[in-house]
Amino acid sequence: MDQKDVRSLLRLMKSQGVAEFSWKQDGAEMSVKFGGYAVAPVVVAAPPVGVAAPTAPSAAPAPKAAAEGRVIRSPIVGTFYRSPSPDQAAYVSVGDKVRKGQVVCIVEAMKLMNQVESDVDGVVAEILVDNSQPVQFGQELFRLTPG
Amino acid sequence: MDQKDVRSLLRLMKSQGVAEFSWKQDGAEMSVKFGGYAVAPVVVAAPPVGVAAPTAPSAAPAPKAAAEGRVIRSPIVGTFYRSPSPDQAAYVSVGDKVRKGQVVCIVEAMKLMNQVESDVDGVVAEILVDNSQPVQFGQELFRLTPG
Amino acid sequence: MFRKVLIANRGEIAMRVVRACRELGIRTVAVYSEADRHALHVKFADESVCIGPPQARLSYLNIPAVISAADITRADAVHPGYGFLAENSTFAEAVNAHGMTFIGPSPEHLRQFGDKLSAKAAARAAGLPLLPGSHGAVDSLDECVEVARLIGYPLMLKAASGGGGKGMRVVEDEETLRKVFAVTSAEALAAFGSGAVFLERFLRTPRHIEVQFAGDRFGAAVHVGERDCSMQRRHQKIIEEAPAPGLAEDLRDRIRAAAARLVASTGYVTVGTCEFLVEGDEFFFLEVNPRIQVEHPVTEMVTGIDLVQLQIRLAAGEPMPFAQSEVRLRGHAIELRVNAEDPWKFTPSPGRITGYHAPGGPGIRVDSAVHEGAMVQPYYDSLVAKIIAYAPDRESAIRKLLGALDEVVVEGIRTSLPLQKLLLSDPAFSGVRFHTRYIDDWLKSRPG
Amino acid sequence: MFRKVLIANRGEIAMRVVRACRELGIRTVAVYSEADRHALHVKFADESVCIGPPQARLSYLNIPAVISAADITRADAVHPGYGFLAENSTFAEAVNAHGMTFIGPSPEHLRQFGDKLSAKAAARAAGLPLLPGSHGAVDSLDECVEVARLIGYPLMLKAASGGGGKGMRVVEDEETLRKVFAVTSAEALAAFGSGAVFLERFLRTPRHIEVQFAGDRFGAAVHVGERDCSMQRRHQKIIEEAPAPGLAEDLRDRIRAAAARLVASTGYVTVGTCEFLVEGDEFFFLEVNPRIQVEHPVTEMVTGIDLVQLQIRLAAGEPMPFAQSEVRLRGHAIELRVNAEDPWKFTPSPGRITGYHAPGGPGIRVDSAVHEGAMVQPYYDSLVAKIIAYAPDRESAIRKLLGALDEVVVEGIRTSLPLQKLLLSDPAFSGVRFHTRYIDDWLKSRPG
Repeated sequence: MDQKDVRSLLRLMKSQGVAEFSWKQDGAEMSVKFGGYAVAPVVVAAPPVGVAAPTAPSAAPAPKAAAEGRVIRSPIVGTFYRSPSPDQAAYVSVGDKVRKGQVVCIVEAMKLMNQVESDVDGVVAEILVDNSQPVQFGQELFRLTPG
Repeated sequence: MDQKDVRSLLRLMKSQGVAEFSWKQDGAEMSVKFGGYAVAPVVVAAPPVGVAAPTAPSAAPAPKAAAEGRVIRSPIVGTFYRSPSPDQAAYVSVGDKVRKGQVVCIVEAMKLMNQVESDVDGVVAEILVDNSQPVQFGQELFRLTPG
Repeated sequence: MFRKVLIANRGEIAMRVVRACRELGIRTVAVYSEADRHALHVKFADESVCIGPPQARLSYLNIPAVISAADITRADAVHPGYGFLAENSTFAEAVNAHGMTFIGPSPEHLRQFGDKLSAKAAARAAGLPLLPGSHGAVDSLDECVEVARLIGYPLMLKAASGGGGKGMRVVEDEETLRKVFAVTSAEALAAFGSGAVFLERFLRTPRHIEVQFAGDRFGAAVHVGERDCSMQRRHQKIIEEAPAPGLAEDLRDRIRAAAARLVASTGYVTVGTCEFLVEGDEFFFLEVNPRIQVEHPVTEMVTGIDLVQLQIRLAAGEPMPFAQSEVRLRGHAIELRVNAEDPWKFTPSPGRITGYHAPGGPGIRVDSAVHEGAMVQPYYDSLVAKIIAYAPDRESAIRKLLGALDEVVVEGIRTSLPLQKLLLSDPAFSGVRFHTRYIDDWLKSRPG
Repeated sequence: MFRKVLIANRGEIAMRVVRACRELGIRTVAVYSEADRHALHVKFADESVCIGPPQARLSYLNIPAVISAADITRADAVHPGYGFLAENSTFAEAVNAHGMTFIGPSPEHLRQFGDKLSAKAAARAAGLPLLPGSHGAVDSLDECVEVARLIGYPLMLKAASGGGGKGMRVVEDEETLRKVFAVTSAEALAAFGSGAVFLERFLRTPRHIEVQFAGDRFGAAVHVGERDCSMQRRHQKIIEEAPAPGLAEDLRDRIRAAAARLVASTGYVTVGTCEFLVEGDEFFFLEVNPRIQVEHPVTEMVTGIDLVQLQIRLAAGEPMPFAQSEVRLRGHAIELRVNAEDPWKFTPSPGRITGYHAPGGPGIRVDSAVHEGAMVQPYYDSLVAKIIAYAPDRESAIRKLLGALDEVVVEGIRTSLPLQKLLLSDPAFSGVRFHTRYIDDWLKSRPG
């Protein structure tokens, strides 16, 4: 890593609002802390890519989403239900194939049952919220693997 | 990384509001911590060590004192007088040789006339305070060149 | 008393409500948009719920999201702060419909005071003076002259269908009225399709004086003193103070009593403000703000009454904790709104605050939701902090505030402080020779 | 009134004096040691003079340097703050001899109250109760028993020549006294070369109550209410409040009146404090602090009186600006001293403050001289900031202070706050079941 790299990294970090950063490679290491006071870092350490180029890294990191699987998030605040009603089966379970547009759960808000549709195809790998638990806007509900 | 690089890096970090920075590579390392709010930075950039330097920095800067000449400072708060009394000649003037231990001026404090002695040999290059002006503790009074 | 209050707001007012609840032993729920994840009100509330993306329309103004957040956290009351949903009667109704208490007036009162005409009707019914006007369209010169004789001069002539100051004329006397009626009417016809005009008394140098009031469910109605908020830039208050300086005691008493009368006659519950225009020894009802206001701290400083706690207590059904005779003002308080904006061009200046230091010492209060490293979001209003100075008299309060301005540090963004510093040092401010158009005139007359 | 005041101090009290002068329209001169070049009091004073190297002995305690700084800046008065030269009669004399005013009592009063014996004599002359004791050495058992009957039990038996708590015994009754006299006397003889002992009434759980007072040059003498400073760790006050909680009104009145009587009888001018020990319904004179005190803000909060401004006015020869009957207390105030120290080991923790955020909101006052990036110097006392909470009642003030402690951020150094947070939440504190030895006992009883 030469000075230009450090410079562009710093600018990058700044633009990303990084609060602290530390880096180490082949005996080289770097650590940066921005701004002071209690700001939880907003970021998001992109995992280094497989090959791990000895001196000069280079290749852009693989998109995180692809590596970790796709995620379905709650589009609204409310209460999460896996099935249309207590006596009915769950919309989806772990291992089920899901297609884009398919209803995967309900989030109840203001007594209204809002159906949540998947925006991708995939296989349900994990259900991240228990039935009838509150969820926030943007909270992760399901993790899918590419199916 | 040479000294110029460090300098421009520091400027960059400052402009970006970096609070702390540390860096290490091939036995070289660097760490910086900025002080926030209104405080003159206390830094302390340790010059990179000789061997590692790929582009090779080199000579340490000459000691500032030697380059700028010696300075006689006021040992107390008070009023600066160049002569023992208004109708007498000044102790020293620009161009005069001064020996260690020689009285160069008076600083009056609490109605007491305190003689100030030079703690070095040299030639008076500049007189930094006008006659009968107030001076603070540690304020520069005379600049000498090695004579 | 409530067990848990959801705060449907952000910024300094959300922090203000957190602090009030903390002291009352009530738990708090913060709601926040994705942009405010690291905001102080989120950090200091007992719980928090993300309710939407950065745009206010999709988060802080999103009624279903706010109600759902209250639902899932089992809050039993909602504090709306100011702005956003604070005066939205639909929201207040939804809060009530979900079995929670809206910490503010009833939906009916929000509607009554949200509508200019019904607000004026209520004021008139309570015997409050309104700005004399034609109370409707006038379409002949003769009628115009007749109405004008009742109103008195100077008066304002404007297109009845117009808006935004278009087609407005200040008329000094009857002779001028006769001259300008035809052209004003013609302009109105051309611009709005109707030649009817409207007349209203014109105040040359009015002061904006507002009275803080409070009512309980048992009919108690009190005023808590008045504030002067005449120092406005383009109708935005930027310096506020209590009590209003240089007011004849008799006029002050009449204004305060008028506000209390309005509360009593409308049965308003919780806290609110009645705004007046004042000129000479006359005052005229302007509107009611049925919520806690940005400038409430100056009243708190001179009365020792915590208005947000009072608001919560009254909403919870408690009786007024003091009588009118127990409201005693002591000293003088001035508030500055620190806005994230260019002090001269007034363009917003969002961004990260890279350096921050709050002023301190006796009589200095700072209400803020920022800190070193905080992000001032571009999505919401530009109020960053409020600095309030309290001293035994107005002159000392001004000096104290000027001193505090020397101490304050806000780096990384521009703020309104340089403008406010000049205004505080302006002899017209210390001499109480200002009115609602003072700052705009002053800015126009500045070189450059 | 003075034109220019030199502030012979540093830290928060120097900032406090800067703020007071600013409001009075007086120019200020800061003095500083080389270590304090970037300190806030230097930044905010109108002028500043470096008076010496970091060691206090060579700078802030250096009388010629301070006087010279006042000379060259043509100051007409010197404010000594607290600590350093504040109670040094030689300094006060030097200030006066150079034609300037010392903002504090006369050198004579400094001497009178600086000496324990003459202070007690003045108190006795003014009719203030002193802790009963033998008032001298006693060397026979018979005399001892006789004196003890006058003093009453429990009492403290100690070597007359001793010091520092050595050879001290608490004696519960006459029987025990007879038993322990011989051994105490023998120990005293062995340790100090004299077997004489001294007897004094022993207070098991005394509270430290002090009365703020003020006097002017024309004989006015008033008290400004009392403070409770019983929450002490090794004789260091760490939590202070006003008014003193849980005091019988009759006792409170007697204590206040006693202090005012002492001011009147001694002709003391400017502000000061009279300290008492209180147990049950008795109180005993301890000493006079002839200066402004660290904990003065709690009195300011409940009375609305700016004590530093008052001190300056009285020093300038102005008459007392209010009568005793006009001193009215409202609400309750509590102050925490934020010390730069390990909260459990009490070792100093100087260093650079890497993160700092002051608490805010209504009723919160912060007196400090630090900021993010400031250096807490190892050369001076460890007081970094004072946080004061004011509320209508004590319970609300405690809650407010606890809330403020959640908000405060001091990073880079350790502070006393974790200890104070526990103490504020301690039922013995809220229930007013504490005394001057409470914290030390509590620390001993803590596990670990």
